[in-house]
Amino acid sequence: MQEAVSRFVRDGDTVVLEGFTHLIPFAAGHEIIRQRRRDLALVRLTPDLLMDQMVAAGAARKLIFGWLGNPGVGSLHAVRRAVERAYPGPLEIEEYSHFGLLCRYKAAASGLPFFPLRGYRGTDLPRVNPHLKQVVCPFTGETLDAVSALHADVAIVNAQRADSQGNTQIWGLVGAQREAAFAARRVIVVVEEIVPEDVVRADPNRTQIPSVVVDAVVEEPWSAHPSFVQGYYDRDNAAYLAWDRITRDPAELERYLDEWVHGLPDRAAYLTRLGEVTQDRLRPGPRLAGPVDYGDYR
Amino acid sequence: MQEAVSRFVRDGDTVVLEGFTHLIPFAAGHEIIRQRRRDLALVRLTPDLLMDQMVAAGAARKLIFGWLGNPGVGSLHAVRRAVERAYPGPLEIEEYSHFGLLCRYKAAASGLPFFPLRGYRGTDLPRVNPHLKQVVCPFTGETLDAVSALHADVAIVNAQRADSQGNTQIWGLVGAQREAAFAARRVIVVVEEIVPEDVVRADPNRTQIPSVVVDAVVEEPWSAHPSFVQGYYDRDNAAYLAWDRITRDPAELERYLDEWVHGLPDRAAYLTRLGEVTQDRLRPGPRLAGPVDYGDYR
Amino acid sequence: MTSGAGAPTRAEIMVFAACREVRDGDCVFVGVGLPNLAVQLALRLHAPRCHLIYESGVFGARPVRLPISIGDPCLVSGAAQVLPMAETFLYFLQGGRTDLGFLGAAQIDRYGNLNTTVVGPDYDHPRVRLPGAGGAPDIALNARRTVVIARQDRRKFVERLDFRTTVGWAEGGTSRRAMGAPGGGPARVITDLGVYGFDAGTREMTLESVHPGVTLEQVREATGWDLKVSSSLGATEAPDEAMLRLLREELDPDRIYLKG
Amino acid sequence: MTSGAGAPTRAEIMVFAACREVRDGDCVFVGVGLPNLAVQLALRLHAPRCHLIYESGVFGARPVRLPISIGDPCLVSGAAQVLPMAETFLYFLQGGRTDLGFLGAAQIDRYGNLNTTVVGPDYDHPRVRLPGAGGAPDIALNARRTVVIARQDRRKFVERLDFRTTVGWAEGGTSRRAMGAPGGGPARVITDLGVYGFDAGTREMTLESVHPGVTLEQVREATGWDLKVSSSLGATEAPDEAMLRLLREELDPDRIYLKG
Repeated sequence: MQEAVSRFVRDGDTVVLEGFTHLIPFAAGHEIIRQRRRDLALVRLTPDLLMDQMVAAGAARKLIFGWLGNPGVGSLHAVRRAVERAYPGPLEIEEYSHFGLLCRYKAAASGLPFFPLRGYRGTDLPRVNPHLKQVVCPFTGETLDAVSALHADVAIVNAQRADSQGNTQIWGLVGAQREAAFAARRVIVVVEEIVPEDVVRADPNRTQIPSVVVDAVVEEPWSAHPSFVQGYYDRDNAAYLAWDRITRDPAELERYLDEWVHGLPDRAAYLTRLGEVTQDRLRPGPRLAGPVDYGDYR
Repeated sequence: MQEAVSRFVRDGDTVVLEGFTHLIPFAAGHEIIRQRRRDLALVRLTPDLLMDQMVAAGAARKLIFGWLGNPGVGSLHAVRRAVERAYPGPLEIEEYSHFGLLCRYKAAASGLPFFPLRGYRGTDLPRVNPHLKQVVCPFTGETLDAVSALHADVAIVNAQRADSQGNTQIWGLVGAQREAAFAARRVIVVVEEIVPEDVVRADPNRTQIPSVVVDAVVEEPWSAHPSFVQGYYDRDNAAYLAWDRITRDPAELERYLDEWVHGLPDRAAYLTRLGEVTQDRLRPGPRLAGPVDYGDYR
Repeated sequence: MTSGAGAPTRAEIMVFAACREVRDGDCVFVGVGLPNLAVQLALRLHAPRCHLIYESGVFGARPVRLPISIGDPCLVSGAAQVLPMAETFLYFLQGGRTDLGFLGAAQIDRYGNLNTTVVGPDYDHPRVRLPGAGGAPDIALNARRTVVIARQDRRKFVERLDFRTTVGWAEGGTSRRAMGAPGGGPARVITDLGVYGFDAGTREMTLESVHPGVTLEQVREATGWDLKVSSSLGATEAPDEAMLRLLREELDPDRIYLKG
Repeated sequence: MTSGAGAPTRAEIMVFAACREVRDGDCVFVGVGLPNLAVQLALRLHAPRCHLIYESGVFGARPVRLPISIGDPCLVSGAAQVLPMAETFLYFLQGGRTDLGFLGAAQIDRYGNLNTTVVGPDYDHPRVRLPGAGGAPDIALNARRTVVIARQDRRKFVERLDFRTTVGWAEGGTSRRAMGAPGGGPARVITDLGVYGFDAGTREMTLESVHPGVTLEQVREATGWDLKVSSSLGATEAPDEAMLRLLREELDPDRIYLKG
């Protein structure tokens, strides 16, 4: 992870960190904080705890997003302090609906300069976001909304498993992982397990991201904690609830970063600190997908 | 099948028959011929044997397509006779690239009146197809191509399996099955097996089409023969080769339709006529996808 | 109300009112919290065949526990389909396949327009930075019916939104139609005080019923404009004992959402 | 050439010439027939890490038999990824992820523009109705390099196409760039007579080598315009015995594509 972040994430980059509630790249984000990257434009449909941490740590100059909050709990106070009071520094924001930002990924992944949608009529969003424009349908004459392609410098995508080449498989919520990967110039994939190529190739429909767009594959178990990974662990809701308290107080947030990010060399140390009891508590029982036969065609 | 076609396919309808090389809805097409539907506008990325049969049977007034031929073998002579010599009657055609027609499905499925693409620059296709227009990107000023949404009256979609509600799963080539289903007003799903709901719900990422867009689910084993169904049977290449001979001679084609379509009451009779030996020859050995755990979250 | 159950709380009355908005067979865009409880209740009562859709990409969810977020893993295990998130918006919402959507808001005006973006007059220097749009604008634009669930007070029920994140009936009358919004618009607003509809002509929010124990005066106090009241104003129907048991013992045994 | 192998046929020379166009690590859009054999050969020789993409929606195919069509089930079993067909075009082609694409044609002109639509001057009453566009226009528009494989005669190598299905170098010179085509344009044409490149300035097709046993005169005879010939015209390199064995015994043992 250290090497992947050091090689592929640069100061000033536009960085997409996706994973909708699921597969949030906490381990990668912590490594970015640890390496003291600066002036990043962070892009994410739902900036949550990780974005609060990265903003508090001073890694971000800008947030491009659709919805920001601690899902099911409350506010992101570090982000709010930055936006409401420029504390500890200013934070530029550029906001969309979820759908609008998804369409920006889609456009970039598809090599289109824009994507049409019906999404912003009747809202004030175009008033505060000059990136929202309109386009006229050449068939019906209807005026539609349009967003531009978002070509990120880097996308960091978590997944359950990949082969060593980067063919990456996800089940459960796939979010915008595929679009984010195809839309970025560089892609880091972080997986719970690197598996033999044969495992991936036994079920090619399960592959979300092909090796050819992947620059680095990092094996890092529990890399999405405290978010969840379908089939591997549950959301650590206690951590989300605790965050509400931590983030309200800049000093306590600072202590958190010192203890859980700067003070630890890597994710293995984080896991040790997290402890086996918590890990055991979060592991779900099995619920298997059932067999599917692709057929052996010779 | 008889009931589904009789209820949901009407004379004059625009009918999407998808399935790219895989899962071609032969059984449904034969039933449409048998019920002597007329004036259909048939839509398919790759009109092949089935379209040749439906055109020869007089079911079609129009073909909307991307590539027409007997894949790996040669021409569709019934279609060619209709286009080149209006024999036995005229056939209107409206042609796209594969990508262009895919974008028409995408637009309709997405509730968009058009879809932008880079696809027709430098080609003569816009000269002969007035449905190809252009649109200007509101961000870059670039002129892009545009196709309109294709809202079909009916889509017929073959798949490996579905539950009785119509939640439909496909593996192997998924083609444009999902887009075609979402783009149509009525949807008939034809499956090799209807399975208990639990089988589908054990692997929700495998579901291509949700019940809510499906009007009828028909269980019809071998319904895609002579095309293939991944994991169930191989393409019957002998039938594709034989078709090249049959379709060259209108009288022989007529005999084929009499023997294999009009002369048979249903697909079960077709299967009996096909014979066990052929079925056995086409069944692949097993090649399983391997287990995946979704986790039991309580 | 018998001793075993205890009188319904306002949250329970809200859930029950929301539950009645669900029709059998509906495709429902669900949020977490009260809407989720409402749809779970509807599934068990009068709408066993409604389909739960979550913008996270889930169709036909059958959660065996109370989901914490719209992306809870319990929504995936046992669901009918998981889709890429973009396709959920493209095909289910923009594609016109959604019957009912539930929304919340920090501010709402008399035409059911919503603000979840900022509090304060200056967007660039907001008094309170709210979460933002998320999936709400598209649910509001495309669903055949939308239902807003919110607790009610004067800071929430305002004469004028600080920011319009999500369109309801726009400026009322035919203004929503005129802008080409494809969906059916807001049908109901359900608060901890009462239930509202919208006038068929002016599209102004109209109080249709007040909850047991709530006075019209209290409702007016909690509304930032001169509230329109239906001529047939009634009392909101309260859940019966069996429903309360279902809610309390089965759906939210830890009283996570039913506190107040 | 030793007795065991026998001299290479023209089809084998074509396959070998096409094989050399594949670079290691390339994302290659493959068709069936000769291109497929060429890429299979390249995988076993100098390009073990090239990725086979089929417009049917397959990335990283590893067929264990010779595929009959671009949607053969043997392309799926053991592949790295299967995608919806639309995404194959959107992400791999239009998204600019394709290095090399192989194309065929019924007619080709001196700038590598292709016709696969109709023969005859009147589109509405064609002399021969051909298959149409399929995936070719997008491969030609977007791939960093395209290679055309076709048998050569005067009806195929024409002064003027009856229909331009697929753009090559357009009207030559900078005309392709000027229309904003993102890909790199045609790099090679490989026929049963010779191998062609395109002049870096005029973009006119230029004969670079003739196959063993073929004369320049024969090539000119089979070309419908005044053919440009490279000043360094050579003989096409023929496959050696090991390659022939691979082709004949392993890749196409039934001589399905290597007949001629």
